[in-house]
Amino acid sequence: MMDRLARRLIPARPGAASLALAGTPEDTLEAFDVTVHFEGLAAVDGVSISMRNGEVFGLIGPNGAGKTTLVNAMTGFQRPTRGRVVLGGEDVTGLSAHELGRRGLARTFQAVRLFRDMPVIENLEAAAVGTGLGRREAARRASRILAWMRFAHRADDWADTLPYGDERRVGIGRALAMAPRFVLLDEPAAGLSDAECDELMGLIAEIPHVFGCGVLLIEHNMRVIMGACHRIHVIESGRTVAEGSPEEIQVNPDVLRAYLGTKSADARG
Amino acid sequence: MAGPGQRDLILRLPVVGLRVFWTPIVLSLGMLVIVLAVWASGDTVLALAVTAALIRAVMVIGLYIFIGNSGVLAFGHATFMMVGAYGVAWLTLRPFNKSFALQLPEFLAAHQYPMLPSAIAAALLAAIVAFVVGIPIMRLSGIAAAIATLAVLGMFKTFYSNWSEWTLGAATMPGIPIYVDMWIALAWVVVALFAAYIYQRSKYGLALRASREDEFAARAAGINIPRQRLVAFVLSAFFMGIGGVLEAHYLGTIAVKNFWLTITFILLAMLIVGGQRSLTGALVGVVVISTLIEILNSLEAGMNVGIAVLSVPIGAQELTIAGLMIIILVFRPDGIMGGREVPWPFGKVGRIVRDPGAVEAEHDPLRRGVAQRDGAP
Amino acid sequence: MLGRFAALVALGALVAAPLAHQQQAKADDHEVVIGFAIAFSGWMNQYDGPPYQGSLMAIEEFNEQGGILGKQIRAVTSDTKTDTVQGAKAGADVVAQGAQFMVVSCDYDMGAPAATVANSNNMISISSCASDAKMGVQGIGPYAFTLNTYGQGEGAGMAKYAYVDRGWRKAFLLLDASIEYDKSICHGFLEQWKDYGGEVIGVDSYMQEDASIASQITRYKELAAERGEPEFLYLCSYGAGAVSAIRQIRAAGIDVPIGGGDSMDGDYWSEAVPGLSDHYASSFGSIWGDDPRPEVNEFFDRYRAKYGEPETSFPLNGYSVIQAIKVAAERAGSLDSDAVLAEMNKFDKEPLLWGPTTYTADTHIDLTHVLTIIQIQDGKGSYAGQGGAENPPALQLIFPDFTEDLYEN
Amino acid sequence: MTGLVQNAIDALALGSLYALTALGIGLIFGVMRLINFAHGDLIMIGGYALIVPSSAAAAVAFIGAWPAPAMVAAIVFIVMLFALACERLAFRPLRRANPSVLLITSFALSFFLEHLVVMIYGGRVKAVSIWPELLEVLPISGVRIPYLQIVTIGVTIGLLVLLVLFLKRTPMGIQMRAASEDFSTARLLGVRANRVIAVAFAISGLLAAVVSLLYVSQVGALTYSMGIPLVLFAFVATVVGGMGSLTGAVLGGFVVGIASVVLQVALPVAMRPDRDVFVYGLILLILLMRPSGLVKVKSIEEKV
Repeated sequence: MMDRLARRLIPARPGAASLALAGTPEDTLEAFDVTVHFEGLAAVDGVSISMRNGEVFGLIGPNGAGKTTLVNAMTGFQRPTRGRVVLGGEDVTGLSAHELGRRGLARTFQAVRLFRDMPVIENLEAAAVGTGLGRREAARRASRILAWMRFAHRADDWADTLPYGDERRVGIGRALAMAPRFVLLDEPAAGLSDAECDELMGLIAEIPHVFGCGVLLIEHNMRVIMGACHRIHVIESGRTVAEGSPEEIQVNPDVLRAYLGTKSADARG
Repeated sequence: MAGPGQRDLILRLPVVGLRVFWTPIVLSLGMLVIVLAVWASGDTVLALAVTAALIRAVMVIGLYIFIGNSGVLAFGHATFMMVGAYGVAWLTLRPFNKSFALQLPEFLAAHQYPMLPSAIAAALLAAIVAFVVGIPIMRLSGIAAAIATLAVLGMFKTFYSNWSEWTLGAATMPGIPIYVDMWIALAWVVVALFAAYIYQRSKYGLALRASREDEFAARAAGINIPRQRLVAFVLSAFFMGIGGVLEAHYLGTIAVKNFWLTITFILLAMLIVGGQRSLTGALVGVVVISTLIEILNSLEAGMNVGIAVLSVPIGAQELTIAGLMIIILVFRPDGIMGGREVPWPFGKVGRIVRDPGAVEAEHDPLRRGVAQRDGAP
Repeated sequence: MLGRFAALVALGALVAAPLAHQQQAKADDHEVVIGFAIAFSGWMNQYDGPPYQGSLMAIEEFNEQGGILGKQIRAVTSDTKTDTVQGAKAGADVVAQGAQFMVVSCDYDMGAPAATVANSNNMISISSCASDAKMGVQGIGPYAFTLNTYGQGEGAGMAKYAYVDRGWRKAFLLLDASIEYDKSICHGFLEQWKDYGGEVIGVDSYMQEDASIASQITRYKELAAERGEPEFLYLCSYGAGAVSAIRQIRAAGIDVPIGGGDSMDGDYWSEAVPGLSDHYASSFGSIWGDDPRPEVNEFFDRYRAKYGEPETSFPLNGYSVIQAIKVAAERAGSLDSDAVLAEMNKFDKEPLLWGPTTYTADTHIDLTHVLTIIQIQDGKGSYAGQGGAENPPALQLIFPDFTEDLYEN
Repeated sequence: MTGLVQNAIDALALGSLYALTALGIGLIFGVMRLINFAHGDLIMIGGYALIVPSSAAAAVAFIGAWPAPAMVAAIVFIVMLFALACERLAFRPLRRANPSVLLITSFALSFFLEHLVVMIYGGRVKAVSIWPELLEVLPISGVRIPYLQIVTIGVTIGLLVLLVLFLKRTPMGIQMRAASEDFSTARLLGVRANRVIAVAFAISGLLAAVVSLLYVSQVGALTYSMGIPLVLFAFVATVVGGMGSLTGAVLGGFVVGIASVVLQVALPVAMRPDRDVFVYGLILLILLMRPSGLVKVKSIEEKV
């Protein structure tokens, strides 16, 4: 039933089989001992994570902990000084961003980075086209995703006219339009109201089922994290502090000290 | 989809087509109106001016294909005009003219080839040159890319002005058959408009425009930016080549120094004054600046407006044009069109339904379906 | 909104523009219309202006004498704005204004588009001083003429003056490789010089826009030390690039006589090189009242009275252009292009003001013309002598590719 | 050996001219992301200001005949005035426009200034001789070094030192550097944009005036387009050096100048007319190997 729905939402891509995109349950995304140095300083220091398809995996940590740098290193925007990134058993370390995108790794940005002078629908289409789809297929996929997000009525609006919350929604839609194997969401809830957060949480929770992918979620908002994630990985100052289920993380003393201690204001659940 | 739906679609097809190609259709018709008006007036001098403006339009559209879609400024496109112009001269000069000055290989020296195939061949040569130089340059971004294209122009200009056997060096190459009139120039403008528009709507154009808006997001979306730029660069060079070809067959003479900074600036100015991010802007820029130049030229020569002869001092044209360009940019920094195309004036008529299923889906209990499944473990 | 408005205005203007152009006059039977498609603005104006003044003097004078074939001469003009595309439009403009003959810019590159328009209208066009043989049958077409000798001839004439008249034997060539004219005069000089048996101790090149020719001067000094001081430096350049080179050469303490083409006519530029001496240039005649031809001196006296001190000898050619049309038309007894063309093709040492002029059916440039050599001593210009190509070359030899052999020394 | 020293001095002198021009362009780029193509025309105006405005062929020196200190002061003043007028009338209203619009505006301005000069002075070469004695040669055995080359190199070094002191030591200079780094933040910190930009234009006017005087005393001839080749190579130099870095602009200027001279000397004579093919080729090569120029500037690179 779920598979059928997924297939309906995400029409089979030409050549999808050969690229092995979207949907194998045993698919994994792993980072081994990833380290990123900026002018001698380690922004990320020996972090290893492993997540699989169908999972919502949380990555949290105080500001400047190295979360975004880790995501950059995993998505080809930053070459790791050391360590490996492995996607479905294939070593993809050092591949460029667009090559990783084509292999099924999608991401959003903290600053959203929409294609501002283009309509909403084309934002999604461009991402679909980027993974090799034809224009017609891309349009179909894009409008289905917008429909799923209940955003089809604004498909023809220019992206730079959207309110902030909607921008973030389109940003996620754009990443999903790539029919990714894993989607990395970088603080999707930043600046959203509580109501918007709840809606977002619902969407994120659905993603693995509807799109047959894994989700890596970076978030400050504990409510979103605890509500949506199956597992959570905590880093601070570039190093791993803890990993576990939301329940375990909530009571982990190291996390409380490292994270809640410094960012208690943000971290209220 | 059932039968009635398909019939509906077939009936709607012309309207949908009109809407999809509304921009190039309207722009082509606009140019046609101008050409018809001038043709009806029988003014041969104005017809020459309009022909020159239409040739410029082909060039600016060529420039737009790359700059408009990629957002990367390029200073080197005069290279491709030059390659196209000289290419077509080698093919279409009479062997008599070639024998005096050029030392071409036998297949060129002894023959004069037909005009249209020669034009396309010459433009393809420009496209090939663009492909070769584009492979390394398209990896660059921003101002570095712009300067790199300028360096290419500098190299080719210097090389062509010393390549006496093929180009007569820096001297003007005369005797090129003259056949380009308003109608031929118009035909190429229409071809360029449709080609540019189809490209910009294609998946390649879409991907490139995405990279113009945000390089990082585009890369994350799997878009290979250098490759997409190269596609636009080559297509752009093809039409710049056609522009050079048309100019050669319009003037009857070509010279290397005419493919240097002046023409580069004029074309860029037309594009940016019109609005570099839309095809409409590109064409509007050409029309506005060419019209201003013509009016001022007439004023310099003394324009009879019925009751009085208006005139301005000689040389005022250049000053006024420059001043007006600055003023337009001050008031419309995004160009006259501000990056928008010709708007579709008929509301929802002919609206392109991208996926009929999607509209239904929005009202579908789809999400409820998902939620239910979530609920069921 | 503004965008659409502006577009509409532009469209309206373009549609309305034909109305403004409707005042196209046709020549009536009592006049001869000569169209000047030349530069009235931009840098070319400085080269087109003086010949134009000469032409106006001729028109005035001939009209007083009854015009051509009893018809008054009327000048119509259109500005090329020193631009090639505008040049073609200017050509068409004077045609539309009823011109029967066309005078085009005093430069092959700048005049070619208008001359091409004239040629495709089967109308005779004459450039007052283009020195490229392509301004003729083999280039623009059978209706195009130029009232000058060819670049190589100019160089050869200077070689004759330097070798035969002055007895110099060692030469150095400095070429500004930015335009063909420069290459032509250097080539002509070199061929003639070698024919005489003169020695060339070196050839070097620079570009018009180079900020400095320091390294070329360094090389000159090295070669002079190696192969002996040259007695003559032939500088193939024009405009600012030439002036700047001469200044730098003299400043480097090189006092060798310097020669140049007709682009260095006049002495208005010598201010750039304080106390400049021993500079020689090709010219159409001396403007300082010491030309051996009294009619030239008399012409410049009249010119002086009308327009002030002449800058160059180019007004002579402007005058001669109108003279050529008059002579040929009156011989043909008609203003018909082909009839006049036939007569012009028969010009054999035709005594025009700038000098005897020869054309044939396939050479529309005077290959035998003897130019005047002028000199600048202590900043002041004066007549120095004469220099013409000894033997006019076969036509094909005017067009060869000569870049390579120029550097073989 | 003497030839080598000779060529080195030639290259340094030419490089100095490019470096000073590039510095003027780089300074403006730093504060407002404008590549000011009209900078070359400021240099040209400095030259034309030396002579009496007239379209007569023979130029009559006016300011050019004044004693050196008065002449330098007057030319610097006039060029600065033009630079400030350009800023006020054309660039200030466009400050928020994107760089390509600014660039086109500077083209338009350049076109305007050139045609203004053609209209007033005519298009013919104007001869003007200032400081001919500077072209005399320093009497060192074997080597032929004109005083002008020493002066050019000396003035360049002097101006560089002064500029560095200005940027590092004075409040205005510090504000300017802050503005180059990040204008919006600098504004929040109280930097007054109008003043900083105006001062930057004034300094670039000063640099243009100096280049103008050095250049004119070298070539002795004025044309309305004389600034174009200088600004073109300086423009290339700022990019090769690293956009936004003043050190880079200077370095780029020297690289381009030295490359020109070295190629002029090293190429076989028959290939010398093709010299610029190699100069541009070299520039292309540098850009391909170091897309952000020889000196990388952090603030220019965008962060994810």
